[in-house]
Amino acid sequence: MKANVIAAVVFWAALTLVGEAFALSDLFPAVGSDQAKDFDHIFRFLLFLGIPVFTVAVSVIIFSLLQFRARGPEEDGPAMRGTGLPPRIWLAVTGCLAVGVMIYPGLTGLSKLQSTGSGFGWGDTDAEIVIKATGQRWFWSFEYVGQDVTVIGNGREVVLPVDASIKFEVNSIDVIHSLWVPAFRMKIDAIPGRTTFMTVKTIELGTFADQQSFRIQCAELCGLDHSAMESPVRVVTRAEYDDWLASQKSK
Amino acid sequence: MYALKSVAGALGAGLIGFYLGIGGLGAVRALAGYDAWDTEMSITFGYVFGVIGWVMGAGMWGAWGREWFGLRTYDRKAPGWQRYFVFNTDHKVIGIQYLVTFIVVFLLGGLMAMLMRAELTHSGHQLFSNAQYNSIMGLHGIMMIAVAVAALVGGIGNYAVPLLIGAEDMAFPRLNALTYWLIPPVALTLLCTPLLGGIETGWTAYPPLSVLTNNAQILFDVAIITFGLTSILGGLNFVVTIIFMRAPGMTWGKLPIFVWAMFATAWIALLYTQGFAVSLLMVLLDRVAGMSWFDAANGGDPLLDQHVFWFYSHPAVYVMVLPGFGIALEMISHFSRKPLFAYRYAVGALLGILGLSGVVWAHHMFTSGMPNYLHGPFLVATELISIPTGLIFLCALGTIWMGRLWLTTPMLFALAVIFNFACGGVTGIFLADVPTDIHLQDSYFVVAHFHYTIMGGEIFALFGAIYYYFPKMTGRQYNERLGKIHFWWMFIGFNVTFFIMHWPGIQGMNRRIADFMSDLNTANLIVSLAGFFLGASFLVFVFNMVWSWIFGPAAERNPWRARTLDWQTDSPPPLENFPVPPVVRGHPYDYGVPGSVHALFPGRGAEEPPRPPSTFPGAAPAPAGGGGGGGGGG
Amino acid sequence: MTDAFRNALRIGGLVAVVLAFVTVVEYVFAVNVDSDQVRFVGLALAAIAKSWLIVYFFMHVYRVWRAEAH
Amino acid sequence: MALAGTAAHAPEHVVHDKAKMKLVGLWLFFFSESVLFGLLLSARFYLERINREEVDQLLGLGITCVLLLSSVTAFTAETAIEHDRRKLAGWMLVVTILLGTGFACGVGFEWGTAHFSKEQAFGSIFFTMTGIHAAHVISGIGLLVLTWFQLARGRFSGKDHWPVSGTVMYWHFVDVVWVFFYPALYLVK
Repeated sequence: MKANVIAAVVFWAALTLVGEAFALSDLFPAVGSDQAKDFDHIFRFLLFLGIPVFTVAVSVIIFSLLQFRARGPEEDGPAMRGTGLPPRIWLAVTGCLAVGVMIYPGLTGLSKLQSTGSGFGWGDTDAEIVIKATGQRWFWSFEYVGQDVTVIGNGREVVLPVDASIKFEVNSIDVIHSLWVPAFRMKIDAIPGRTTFMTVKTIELGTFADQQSFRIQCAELCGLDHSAMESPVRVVTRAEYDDWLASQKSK
Repeated sequence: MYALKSVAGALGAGLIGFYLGIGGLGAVRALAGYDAWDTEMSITFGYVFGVIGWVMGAGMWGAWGREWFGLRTYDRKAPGWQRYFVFNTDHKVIGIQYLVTFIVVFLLGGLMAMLMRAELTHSGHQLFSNAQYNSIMGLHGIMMIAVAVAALVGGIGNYAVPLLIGAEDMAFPRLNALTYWLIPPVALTLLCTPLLGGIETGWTAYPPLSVLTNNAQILFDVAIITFGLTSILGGLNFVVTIIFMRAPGMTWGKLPIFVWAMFATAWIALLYTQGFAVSLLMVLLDRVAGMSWFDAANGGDPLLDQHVFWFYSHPAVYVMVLPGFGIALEMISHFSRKPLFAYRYAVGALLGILGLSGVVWAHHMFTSGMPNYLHGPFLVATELISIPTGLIFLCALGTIWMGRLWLTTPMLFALAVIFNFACGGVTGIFLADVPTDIHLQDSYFVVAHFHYTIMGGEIFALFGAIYYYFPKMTGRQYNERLGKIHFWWMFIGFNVTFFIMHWPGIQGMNRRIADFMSDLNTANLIVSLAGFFLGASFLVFVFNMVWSWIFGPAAERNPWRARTLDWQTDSPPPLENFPVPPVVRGHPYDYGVPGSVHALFPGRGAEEPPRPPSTFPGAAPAPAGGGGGGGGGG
Repeated sequence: MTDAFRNALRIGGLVAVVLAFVTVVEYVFAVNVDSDQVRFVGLALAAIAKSWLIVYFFMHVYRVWRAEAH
Repeated sequence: MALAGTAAHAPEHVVHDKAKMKLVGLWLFFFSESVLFGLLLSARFYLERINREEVDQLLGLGITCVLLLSSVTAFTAETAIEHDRRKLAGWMLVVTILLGTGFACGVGFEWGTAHFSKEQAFGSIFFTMTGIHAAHVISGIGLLVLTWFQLARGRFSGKDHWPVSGTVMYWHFVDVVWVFFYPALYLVK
């Protein structure tokens, strides 16, 4: 019994190390926003926490397969009923893990996302640049509020300045869509009849041509051409952004 | 030919009902001054009367309906294989009817998955247009959901629960037959959807899309409302059966864990299934009657549907996995030859999941723009549900630890359930935490996650249970070597397919798309190839089952030397299950406990079940009642 | 007419009178109260009371957990 | 014979309490149905908070009283058959059927005269909730008619009257639903 426990723990530790090494590998698409940095951090934290839990199951199963197999039903195992301390310890540990994950990163992350939370959406309610995004089957249109610039249609580039907080006010005129920028790790549904929003802070330059995660796409099934409902995103310096705005206005 | 008569009667009466419904509605509409034909309204009425005609024609009229008019009822008797094609009230026949039907539906749904993966081998369009892809994807979704909800509950549950509790049948046998006979029209109706343009809303059918989309949606709505009805009636039947039909001495503390799981499952089905019906009913009324439940311009709200829908559809995943847990724990205990570790905690976990299942639905809606104050409570409730789920793992791992693992095919499947669900559970944490869910919601990460939980957790358990009960059901033994080949083939194919599928999800590949970004080509190609590999494994299963059912060697009464009651009767069991009703004395899982007996068959004398070889260490002298608990007895 | 039968009918009649009374009170209350919240709570309480009367006296809910079959 | 030793307590065939099982089964069905009606009620308050359109108050009060009265007569019918008074039970069933039909006609009249459209949210709520309820009322009337028909052919007695009890319980359940629907649709403002 004792030798088995030690061997299994060693096996578990080895598996966990392999798993944690895997968790260190490059998992994420390009980082475009502050929120993306937070996401990557939280995701990796949960992965570090989740892998030992997963390997508990895996190591016990594999170890038992190797160590405790029998050819048939000739013999009964020890009558361990699992009363007393072991299940209580298990309950305490899993309970602490669940409550811990609930508090960090769950509720703390949530309170950060809803810092000045009112209305339906993520992030601050006021931002330097406000873009009204309207979904309809099957394209987005983006109206740069106060700039008299509108980008309509699939494949038309949405240009954003770097180091700016940008609020997307999302709306839909027919069915439910969802605005998702993988590089920003943010998503909010476009619901007919209500305005939702998400505010992101851009921190890196990037273009769709280099990094395909710089794109806006519809994430909620909206019918026939759902898969084609996407627009490339280009994050540029402030000067380039102003030039771009001016060139759009002149059109 | 009894079978032909029954099926032809059902089809004929169904068609008559269908046309009567359409004609009656047309007459009323014509009298009221409208066009006689209104596609959606006519189909709805035709469907309702068609289904009534179908079940009446299938034999419900003779076996049940006549009673309501004070007439004498009669049963349809049919010999041999033909009993599977009539309105049969025997729970064992109904269980096999369910299993075979849903295996067929499962294979069809799997074929859809193969077509989808063929389209997704490379970015750009390969085989299908967007419309065709959406239709295939929606059909795959809803058919597999139906399999997951009903195959294990309706098939294995119907077959095993009365046997496990020592009853002669379910509480309401005719109701049981009705729940099965409502299934074929549902399946046929779903398969008809491509004729009307295909369902393009996926299985979730969110409005306003499901209100605005083509006519096929109406078939989806009526079919799934019927399916929900069978689920409710089946759940009701299980609850009453488990409360009232237990053998003498079978106290709640001695109930096999699968029966406990079915008890919790039945309550969930009974309580929550109406949610799906209500959401689809509202969609149906919006479409057919021009109402505005979901039309924001007229005061409706699309999010109302999501609340009502997930109020059922999250508990529904526990309808899928709880019986999977139950049967997996059952098999793990028998094949480890150890008592179920922490039995009481397992029961508590099942009931805890039942209790929590109703308060977590909005975690599917974290990005839907629902009010901010809802996020916190639903995050907390969702994380809490991992505690009872963790206890299931404790029971499984504690039971195999130090056991005498007999690695038969069902045991391998049961262990795979624990392995797969561990992965699905860990990825679930990412989706329960709002900060990570915002990115991962509606991505392939979610697809991978729920295939790990539903397919890895339940479909693996379903296949394990089919192998486990195959000798009991058919009286023949399946081919163990082919079974193991099937297991390893399916296990490797499954894990490669769905483990890699997490990656495109993190990279930003959204669900339900016919086309994706070109930088994910490699990952998707690997997933597709592994998916084809996985799909091919079921050919081995089908071959093994068909071959063994016809040519397999005769099975013993108790090939697994299991202690539970189902294995103490003949294979296959006689109509009344137990010629001598059992009296339960001890716990079903007391392996290794000297002298313990699960059940006695009083006065059975020479007919007592065969005992295990006397070489069993720790064997107690045969109890005076004779026969009994199998393994530990002897 | 046996005593048991008469008693049963008397209970039914009594419950009917109470139900009628509550319904009228409910209606008068709803028409005359100004506050939406007060009206809502009052109506909810009245509905719960009425449904309990029906469930207990008319539907005999206690028969579900009474030991013997009737 | 020794084997018979421990067999003393075991009955040859276990007798199940079929009457109790039917009763509990019916209650479970009500339980499930009340989730259906509860969800509709929740949806009504989700969409409209408390507000509602103008409805015909007197008609509402009238049909409510009719339905409550039909519950009383149904109760009397059940009590009568429990005490073997078949004739009284039959008449009471007839009265119940008539009152139920009156209620259904009242709802139909309300539908015909309502001045709000089903295309507005409150209209959708009103017509769906009263419609689903009326469907239950109509099926209840159907069951009552079948039961009365069998009663008239002399089928039930004080010992064997489950169909009467079950149908009457169903009727009461439909009444309970209306007890909640009536204030939600007519009385709140």
